[in-house]
Amino acid sequence: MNPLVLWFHKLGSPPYFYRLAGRLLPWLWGLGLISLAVGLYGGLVLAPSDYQQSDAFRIIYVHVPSAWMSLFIYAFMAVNGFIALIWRIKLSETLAMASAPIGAAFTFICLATGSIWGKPMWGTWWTWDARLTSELVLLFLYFGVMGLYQAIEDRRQASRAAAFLALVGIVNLPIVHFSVNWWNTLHQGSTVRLFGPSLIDSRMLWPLLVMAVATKFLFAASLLSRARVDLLELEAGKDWARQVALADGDAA
Amino acid sequence: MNSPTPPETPPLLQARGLAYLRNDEPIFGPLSFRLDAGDVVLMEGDNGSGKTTLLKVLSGLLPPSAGEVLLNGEPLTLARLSHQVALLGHLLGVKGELSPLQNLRFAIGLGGLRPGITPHHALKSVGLEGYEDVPLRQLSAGQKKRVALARLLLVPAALWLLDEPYANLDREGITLVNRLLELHALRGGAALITSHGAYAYTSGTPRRIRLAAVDPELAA
Amino acid sequence: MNSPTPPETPPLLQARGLAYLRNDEPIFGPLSFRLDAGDVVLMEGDNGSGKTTLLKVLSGLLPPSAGEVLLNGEPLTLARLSHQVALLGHLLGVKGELSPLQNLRFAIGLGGLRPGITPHHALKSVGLEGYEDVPLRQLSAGQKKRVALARLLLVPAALWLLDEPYANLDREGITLVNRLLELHALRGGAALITSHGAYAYTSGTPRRIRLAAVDPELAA
Amino acid sequence: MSYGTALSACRALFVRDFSLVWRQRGDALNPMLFAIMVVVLFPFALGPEPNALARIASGTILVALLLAGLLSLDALFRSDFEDGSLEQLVLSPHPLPLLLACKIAVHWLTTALPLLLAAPLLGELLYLPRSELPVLLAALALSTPLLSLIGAVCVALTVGMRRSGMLLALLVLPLYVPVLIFAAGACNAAGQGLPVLAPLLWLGAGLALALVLAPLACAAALRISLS
Amino acid sequence: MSYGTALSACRALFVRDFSLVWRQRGDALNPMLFAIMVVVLFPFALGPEPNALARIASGTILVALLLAGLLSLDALFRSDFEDGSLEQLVLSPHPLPLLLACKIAVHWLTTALPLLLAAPLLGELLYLPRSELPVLLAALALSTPLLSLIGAVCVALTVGMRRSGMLLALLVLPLYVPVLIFAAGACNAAGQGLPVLAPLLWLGAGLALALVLAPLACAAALRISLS
Amino acid sequence: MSQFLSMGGYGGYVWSSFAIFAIVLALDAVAPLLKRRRVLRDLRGRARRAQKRSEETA
Ligand code: HEM
Ligand SMILES: Nc1ncnc2c1ncn2[C@@H]1O[C@H](COP(=O)(O)OP(=O)(O)OP(=O)(O)O)[C@@H](O)[C@H]1O
Ligand SMILES: Nc1ncnc2c1ncn2[C@@H]1O[C@H](COP(=O)(O)OP(=O)(O)OP(=O)(O)O)[C@@H](O)[C@H]1O
Ligand SMILES: [Mg+2]
Ligand SMILES: [Mg+2]
Repeated sequence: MNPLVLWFHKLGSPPYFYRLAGRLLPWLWGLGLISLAVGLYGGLVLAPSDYQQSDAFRIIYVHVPSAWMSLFIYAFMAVNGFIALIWRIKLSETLAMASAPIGAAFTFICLATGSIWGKPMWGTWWTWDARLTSELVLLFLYFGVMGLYQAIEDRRQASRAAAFLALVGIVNLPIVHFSVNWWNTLHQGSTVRLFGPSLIDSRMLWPLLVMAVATKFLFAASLLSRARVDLLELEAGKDWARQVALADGDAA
Repeated sequence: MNSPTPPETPPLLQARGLAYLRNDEPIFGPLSFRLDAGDVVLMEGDNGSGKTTLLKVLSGLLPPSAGEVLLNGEPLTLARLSHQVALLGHLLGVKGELSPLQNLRFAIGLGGLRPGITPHHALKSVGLEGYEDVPLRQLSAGQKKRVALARLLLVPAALWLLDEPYANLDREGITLVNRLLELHALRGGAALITSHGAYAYTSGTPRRIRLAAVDPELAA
Repeated sequence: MNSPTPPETPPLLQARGLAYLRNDEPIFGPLSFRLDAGDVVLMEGDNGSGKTTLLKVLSGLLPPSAGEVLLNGEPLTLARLSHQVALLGHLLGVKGELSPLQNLRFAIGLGGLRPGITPHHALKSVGLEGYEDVPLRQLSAGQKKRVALARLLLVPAALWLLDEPYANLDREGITLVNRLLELHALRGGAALITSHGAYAYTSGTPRRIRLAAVDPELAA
Repeated sequence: MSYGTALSACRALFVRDFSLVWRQRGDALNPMLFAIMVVVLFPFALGPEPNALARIASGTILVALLLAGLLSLDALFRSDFEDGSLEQLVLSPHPLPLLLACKIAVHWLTTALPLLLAAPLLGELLYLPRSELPVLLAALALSTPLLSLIGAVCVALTVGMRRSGMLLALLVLPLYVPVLIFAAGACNAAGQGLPVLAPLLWLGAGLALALVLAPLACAAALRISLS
Repeated sequence: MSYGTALSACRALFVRDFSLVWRQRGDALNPMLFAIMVVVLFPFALGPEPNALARIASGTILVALLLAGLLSLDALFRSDFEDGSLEQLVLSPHPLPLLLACKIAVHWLTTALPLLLAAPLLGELLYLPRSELPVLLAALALSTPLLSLIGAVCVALTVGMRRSGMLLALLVLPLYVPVLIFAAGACNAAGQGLPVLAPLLWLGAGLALALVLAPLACAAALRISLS
Repeated sequence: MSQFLSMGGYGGYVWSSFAIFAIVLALDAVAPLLKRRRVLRDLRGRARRAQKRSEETA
């Protein structure tokens, strides 16, 4: 077999993944926290204040990375859900279901910080504009996926049903992202571009990018630790899970 | 699995290394067995031993976790399946609001009609003459079960999967089920039925029914 | 009705000319019978002959259309009734989300506790040791039934009304029911149980159980 | 033999119902989410101008909470009926109205109370004037138990029916209208700076009455629909 | 042996589902009554001034119909699941998406169509300007089948769950929001004398897409939740 | 320092945003640890039950 395919097969085996994730986790947490510290320092201290918004603009360093993560995680969840539905790979099921609460957390942060930011900038906590609304719908989609997953007894059937729902809900992603272009709204259009010149000062930009990287690491770390626990729970009947539990019990 | 199958006639139903896991716990172990035309097999097992689950896997409602099911030598696919298979589960699949006749007409529309029999005939032969137009909910549990049995008579399926067909029936009803099974076997059909050990034996079982215990240990 | 009752001990349960009509159609005719301490009566009848309905009338859930029910010689009133009567119906009255222990604790809170027995003991004697904390929905149908049987052991009721207690149970379970009935009769309780003729006889029924057919024609 | 007291029966019922809710604590949030979503639908349907929304805010919140309560009502006796626990409850030697009052109390605590706590958030979403919020909360605090009690009587009547959801709505909604009128009356009065005490007092009086009568009626209705 | 064609299977399904609705024709009116009552609650909650009501009329009617549809959705597969008919349907040799499309069609014809017919009456109750009525009806005619189709997919996912009502609402409402936005957009445009064609065309496009995809998705979802 | 904290008059907004960010992510990080403790306890109980059963049968 092709070594890549072989590695993929190995990765899909829960005990292997459990061990691998356990080894990766400290690194992910470490990198995440370091880049978080750098990003926060850059954003809160080094970046100059905005000529229009004064220091309030610094909310951008939590708002925008969380917003990006809310979309990114949904896409991640849907892709894993797709794999789970087609190939019935247990690891994908676990990853999809483990990412839902993290995505919901980032969506919540985006909504909360956005509305805190809106108060000084727009004079209101909340308006019913397309981006805000579709982001709220995104939160409900996350809740729906989590609720459906909780509601079904059989874990594997539950994750397949919830993955299906996640796939159906993916139509909302482009709406969130392009809403500012499609409808004219209060919310800011795209200012950060990967390709072509960005529209903001580079001294303001780099902490934002660092924060974006930091949230990715934090997501990866949280995802892996959730997936590990979920695999333990799913595989409770298996030998390796018992060994893990007993080893841990002796250590504790 | 090891028993050589006669090459000329593939068995009506064959299970090869069939297993089902729920939440990763085995519900029934790897099972291999076959049913040929004319076979009636009684499946026994204690509460929760997986009888209902096995029937669902055999009918295609649940995907097996391991192994495969062959119908007439071909692997079971969801499409064009139930021309071969009729499942009668704990839930009868009949509507309480409709009459026996309406229920049977719907079943025929869905599953087709065996030649030479009408819904009226079928109702008569399960002892429901005169109840053709009474809504099912006004019938007793045993009479409802008889309507479901009439459906088996009408729909052209060679393989019957019956989950506890004797439950809820009084003695007369039990005899009826045995008569239907006998007829079906004579016509070249096959049936796999489940029952709680204690019950099925009690009525004078007709000779022609071959009983075989399907157990993980006893797998043929 | 005509049989003279011994004046010194009123019967535990007495039915006098009991009848029930549903939509003006008689479900069971005027029935008169009595149960004394130590009696276990098996009630037989075909599908739809009114067994479940009779048990509901006797327990006080349904008001009789004619006749009356006497408990210890006093007419049945809804208040302070079930200290005497425990009903186990088709529906077991247990919660799938809760564990056997939680279910039994609730039953005790509602109905009281017989002295000298604990929920743990009761679960052990119905063969559910080790399942104390598993949510009931993860148990099989037969095991759920056993939890309901454990309830009977705990709650201090002299009269048991059991609707098809053997249904869903495998052979071992059937023996368990018979043992429980025997014990109950020994302790001076009485029980009225229903069953589809064909089933209950199959297990080696203990001697002490007096079987009596309660039929409209046979009314004692 | 220890037959147990009515008090111990109530305690057992409380313990059991709370454990049931706890086992399914995800479900317990659903009425709240439903109410939030109904409220969220209105800005879409009516357009997003804050002034227009503010005018209908209190009324919409009342209706949304009422509907959420209505939908959760269906579950009050359903599972108990389906698994036969309700029969056991009716056959218990303790006063049925008391036991039912306990059930209704648990139901209110686990479904209506979260709704009450979410009301300020809903108000924010619809630009409810801050000055109206306390009155709205007071009106809700008095009317939701009233709605639960009235609703319980109707559920008891429809228990055991298949597809009772819609029928229940039809039975319950006419009875809810007077409650709604007084609650909305208080909110509207607050919006116009008028005194709000009178409608709130009416609600309180209704609640006191219902606290006494509804469990009795509920028990009677349950006996009817079980037979 | 005559195995029957897919067409005859569809016909049998139509006949059966219509007879079922006919046998319980009282129930079939329930969604309509529910919608009427929700609409009637609003004048109580908001006060009776015609102008204020007229402004919210089309939006309220949309929300009321959406909720009524949502509640009736629950019944789409429930009874078929409970009595085992759904298993028989899935096991039938004919294409499941086709059979499900038939079921959804019957459901729309028997629940949403009466609602559509009642819409003018509801408009009258809320003083909806006559000029807006045709647009409202057009928006409803396009959006209600869309809602039924989307809803069916979610019901298929929750079939077989106890207490699915609230969860269903949670799953369905986020997906309903875009439909509501376009439908309300058309009505509001009509109220302001703006062109209404664009949102209606969007609805039409969505409906065309859903007509093709929803039955397939529904069949897939059903297979998942029956296994 | 106090100038830094006041954030040009927007201190309340800025710091509450960052606080929400920190708290929610901290909760998100702690949740799997708590769940892990529960799962391990269940697993150990299960292992003990299995051992007891095998001792009984042996
Ligand atoms: C509750 C209110 C808010 C919500 C739900 C929200 C949501 C979002 C979302 C989802 C994104 C990511 C869009 C994408 O990458 O496709 C985003 C980006 C952004 N938001 Fe907000 N936002 C809110 C309030 C605000 C406010 C008040 C401001 C500033 C005045 C703001 C400024 C920004 C900026 C600058 C971006 C980055 C745009 C880019 O470069 O792509 N947001 N917001
Ligand atoms: N929906 C379900 N979710 C989880 N476990 C289930 C489910 N259905 C069945 N089981 C479990 O699977 C096992 C086999 O169940 P199954 O219904 O096949 O048994 P059975 O042999 O038909 O029993 P019975 O004699 O009670 O009909 C049982 O242990 C049961 O607890
Ligand atoms: N809810 C009901 N509505 C109308 N008729 C009913 C109802 N319940 C029972 N019946 C009818 O009353 C008669 C007696 O029913 P009952 O359930 O008491 O019979 P049973 O002897 O317990 O039968 P089984 O052996 O099926 O348990 C039957 O003919 C039945 O059709
Ligand atoms: Mg079974
Ligand atoms: Mg009965």
